[in-house]
Amino acid sequence: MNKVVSGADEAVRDIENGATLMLGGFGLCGIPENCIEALVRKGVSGLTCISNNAGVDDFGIGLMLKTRQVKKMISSYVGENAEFESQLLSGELEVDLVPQGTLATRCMAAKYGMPAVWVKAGFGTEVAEGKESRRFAFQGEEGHYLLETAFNADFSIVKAWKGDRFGNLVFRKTARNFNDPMAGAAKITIAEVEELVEPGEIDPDHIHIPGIFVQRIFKGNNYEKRIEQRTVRKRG
Amino acid sequence: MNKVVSGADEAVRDIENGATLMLGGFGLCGIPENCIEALVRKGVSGLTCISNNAGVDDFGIGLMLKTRQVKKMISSYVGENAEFESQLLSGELEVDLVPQGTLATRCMAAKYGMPAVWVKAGFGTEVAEGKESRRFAFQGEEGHYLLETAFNADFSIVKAWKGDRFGNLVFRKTARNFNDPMAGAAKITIAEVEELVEPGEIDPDHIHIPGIFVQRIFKGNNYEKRIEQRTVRKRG
Amino acid sequence: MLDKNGIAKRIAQELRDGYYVNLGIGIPTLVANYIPAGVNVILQSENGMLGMGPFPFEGDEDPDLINAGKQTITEIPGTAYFDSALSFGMIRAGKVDLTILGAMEVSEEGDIANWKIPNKMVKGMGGAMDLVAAAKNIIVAMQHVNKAGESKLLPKCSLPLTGVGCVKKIVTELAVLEVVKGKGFVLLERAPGISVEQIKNATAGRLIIEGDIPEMQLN
Amino acid sequence: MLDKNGIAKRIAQELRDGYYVNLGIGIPTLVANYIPAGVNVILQSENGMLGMGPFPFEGDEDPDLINAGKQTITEIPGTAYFDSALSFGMIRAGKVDLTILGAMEVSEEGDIANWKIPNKMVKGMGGAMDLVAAAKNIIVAMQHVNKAGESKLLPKCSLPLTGVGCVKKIVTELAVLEVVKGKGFVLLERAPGISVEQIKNATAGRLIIEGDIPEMQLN
Repeated sequence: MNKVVSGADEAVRDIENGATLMLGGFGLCGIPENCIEALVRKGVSGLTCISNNAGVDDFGIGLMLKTRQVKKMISSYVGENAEFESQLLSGELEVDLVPQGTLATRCMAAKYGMPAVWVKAGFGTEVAEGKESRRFAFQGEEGHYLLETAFNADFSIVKAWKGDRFGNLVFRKTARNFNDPMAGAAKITIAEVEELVEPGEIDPDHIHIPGIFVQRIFKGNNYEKRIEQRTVRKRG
Repeated sequence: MNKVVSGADEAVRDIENGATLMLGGFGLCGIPENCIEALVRKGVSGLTCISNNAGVDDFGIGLMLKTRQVKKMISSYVGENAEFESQLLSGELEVDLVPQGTLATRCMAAKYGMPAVWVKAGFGTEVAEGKESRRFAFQGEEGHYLLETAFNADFSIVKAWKGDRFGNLVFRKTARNFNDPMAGAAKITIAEVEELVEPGEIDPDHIHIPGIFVQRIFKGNNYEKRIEQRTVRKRG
Repeated sequence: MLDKNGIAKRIAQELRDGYYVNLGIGIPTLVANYIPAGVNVILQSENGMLGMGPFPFEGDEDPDLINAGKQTITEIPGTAYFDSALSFGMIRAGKVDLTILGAMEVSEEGDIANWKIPNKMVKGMGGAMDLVAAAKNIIVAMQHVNKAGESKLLPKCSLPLTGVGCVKKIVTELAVLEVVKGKGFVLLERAPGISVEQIKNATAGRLIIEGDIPEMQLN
Repeated sequence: MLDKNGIAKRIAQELRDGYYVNLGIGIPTLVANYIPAGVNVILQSENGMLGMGPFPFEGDEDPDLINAGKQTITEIPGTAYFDSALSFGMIRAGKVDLTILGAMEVSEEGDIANWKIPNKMVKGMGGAMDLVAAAKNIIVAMQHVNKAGESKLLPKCSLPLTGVGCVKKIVTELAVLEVVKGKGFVLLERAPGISVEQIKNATAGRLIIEGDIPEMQLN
């Protein structure tokens, strides 16, 4: 049981033009930096990217936008970068905006083998257009729910803090975010980690993602981990 | 933020006759021993218990069966005890058998605010009788799914290894089982723990249940942790 | 008339001991600075954290520790981290006691619009639609009128909706109002120095004035 | 004719390096004793564990560490624990490569019955319905005939079903058979010393015999 690949280039080797990818991270926190760079090097195009955000002009998915590799973004919040805006306005880029919780839950649904889920978010808004809705009582309260389908991605690309040869993963702080529900939600899950350890080195009760959900793993390099909004207070 | 109660008796003080309870554990592993004893002392009756199993004659939920406090069991596997069998045959006890994964998922659905879920288990069997079914494509494969509703319980009673004043919980090994999806799945969640620590003593990345899902917590006593099938090998 | 901090201060009075609270970006974030003494609340950040602490000291920023506004923050003793699916699970299941967020428009039926302006670049709804669809208790923090001087408290929202019939209370620079279905905006309090007349003039939706309207008590 | 261990041994030949495998109670459990050299598999226990190790040494039993049969077990380096909802999530999503379980009856369409006998105390389906509904690859380990001498390989199951059209392969004391939809039970191998005739006589469902049927190779 050895899922270790040599690096990002090997990990993304069979991602083809037109593929649908899940990419973990929230803002620039916990994004798979190494795989994004490898995808840019590979030059694969026509991608559909399921990711909460679309990076900034010169970092994260923004790098793939600059090289026009992305056909469609499925996100909850975008537009922290000018490139995105111009491609959207010119019609080069499609965007499907999905409420953040619905986005996370549609990933989780895929991971849990549920073809669709009922969620409240978006009922009565344009998000509900064309979707089946139904009234349910939940714990005694009546409410309207939308039927939202599980995502069907070819690859899920996540970033974890630590991982082992079996694919077991551990995240750190809020870098867990979408990496957790995406890990295992696609046919093939690729995990890049800051520390690659031997099986047994991670306490089995601390594992966030059991290895069964991960098909390829490698130790990433040169993490920049850029901060989007550096907010601090003065020492008292 | 202090959710600590003095003990099991205080924790179950307002559980009334006819209440619906979720009880964590798989077999006798990870069951809320202290709360079960307190429920027996309290003598509350007419209970509906959602629990994967029903204990054995003289331990676990079996103790509440002996005192005829249980009206209905919702479980995936029962009958490891004679009392259960005789009450079932006499018609005193109702039982609703639910596939194990469906049971876990109906708890999780309640915890995640999802009124119902689509699952495959039981399609084409008597479990499907009277239930809505639908054909979905999931990751390219067509299949039939049943609509199963979230549980609506008054109390969820779980057992964890460690917990803190905020209600943050950590489980140990396979004692996690149903305790995890049940924690937060009812209106009020009661957690009994082997070790009660101060907030900050558990690494925030190791917490299995964030405190928001727990309303009452206490340190349990005299855990027996009975083993159902003691299987060993000889030292070589 | 209240400034942003005044609005935050007034909203902070709505906090109750033991509340789990989600604070949106903008004025809501400021509420954390005015939590009354003796009231312990735990802040939820929908990217996956309970127990959000203040900004870090300079040099202590951790790129793996940010809030939903992508700002660097800190943890407190008792913080818990979790994934985004569980985060919105707890929101959806009604475990968060209070959500405070900004809005472009609120209708007298409690509808809210805060994510999209036609003909302008749409950045997305983020977690707002999930929050307003699920929270039991939603307070909107906003200016009473927009930059063009038009009321943001309307009979019906003109902008695309974020959620329907969900807003419970509104705190603006002029007033505190409760949204009561079938009635409208029930005026509860006036900001210091503001008259009922001024609030009337700034409110396009149905305003309900019952008895004497007290002035806010801010200290 | 194979004994229980022989059936387990033959099934073990179906394991492939890197497989995640769920073993049911009874004969399937024995498969773990015959994993071929060089084949690394990880055992899933549906109560919430990947990487199930052997039984503990006497005195090392841990009540917090049991398998789905409620037996005390051990962990291995690389074991991961998780909750029951995630456990069945991974099963349902098809992450488990192979499920091996017992059965009372299997039909020539691949239906399986293994949880309920009318007029007998019903203990429940446990995780069997979830497993058979979701697994990509299901092998049934069972006796070819029941205690009354009646075939368990039937045109149609007479007992209440656990799952429909899901069984891929069957290994009994007499034979290895593949279930091919629209065809029936395709005979692949005979147990040592067993004739095709004997298998025919023990099979009530449609048996497909194509060419020479080799004898199993067990070593």
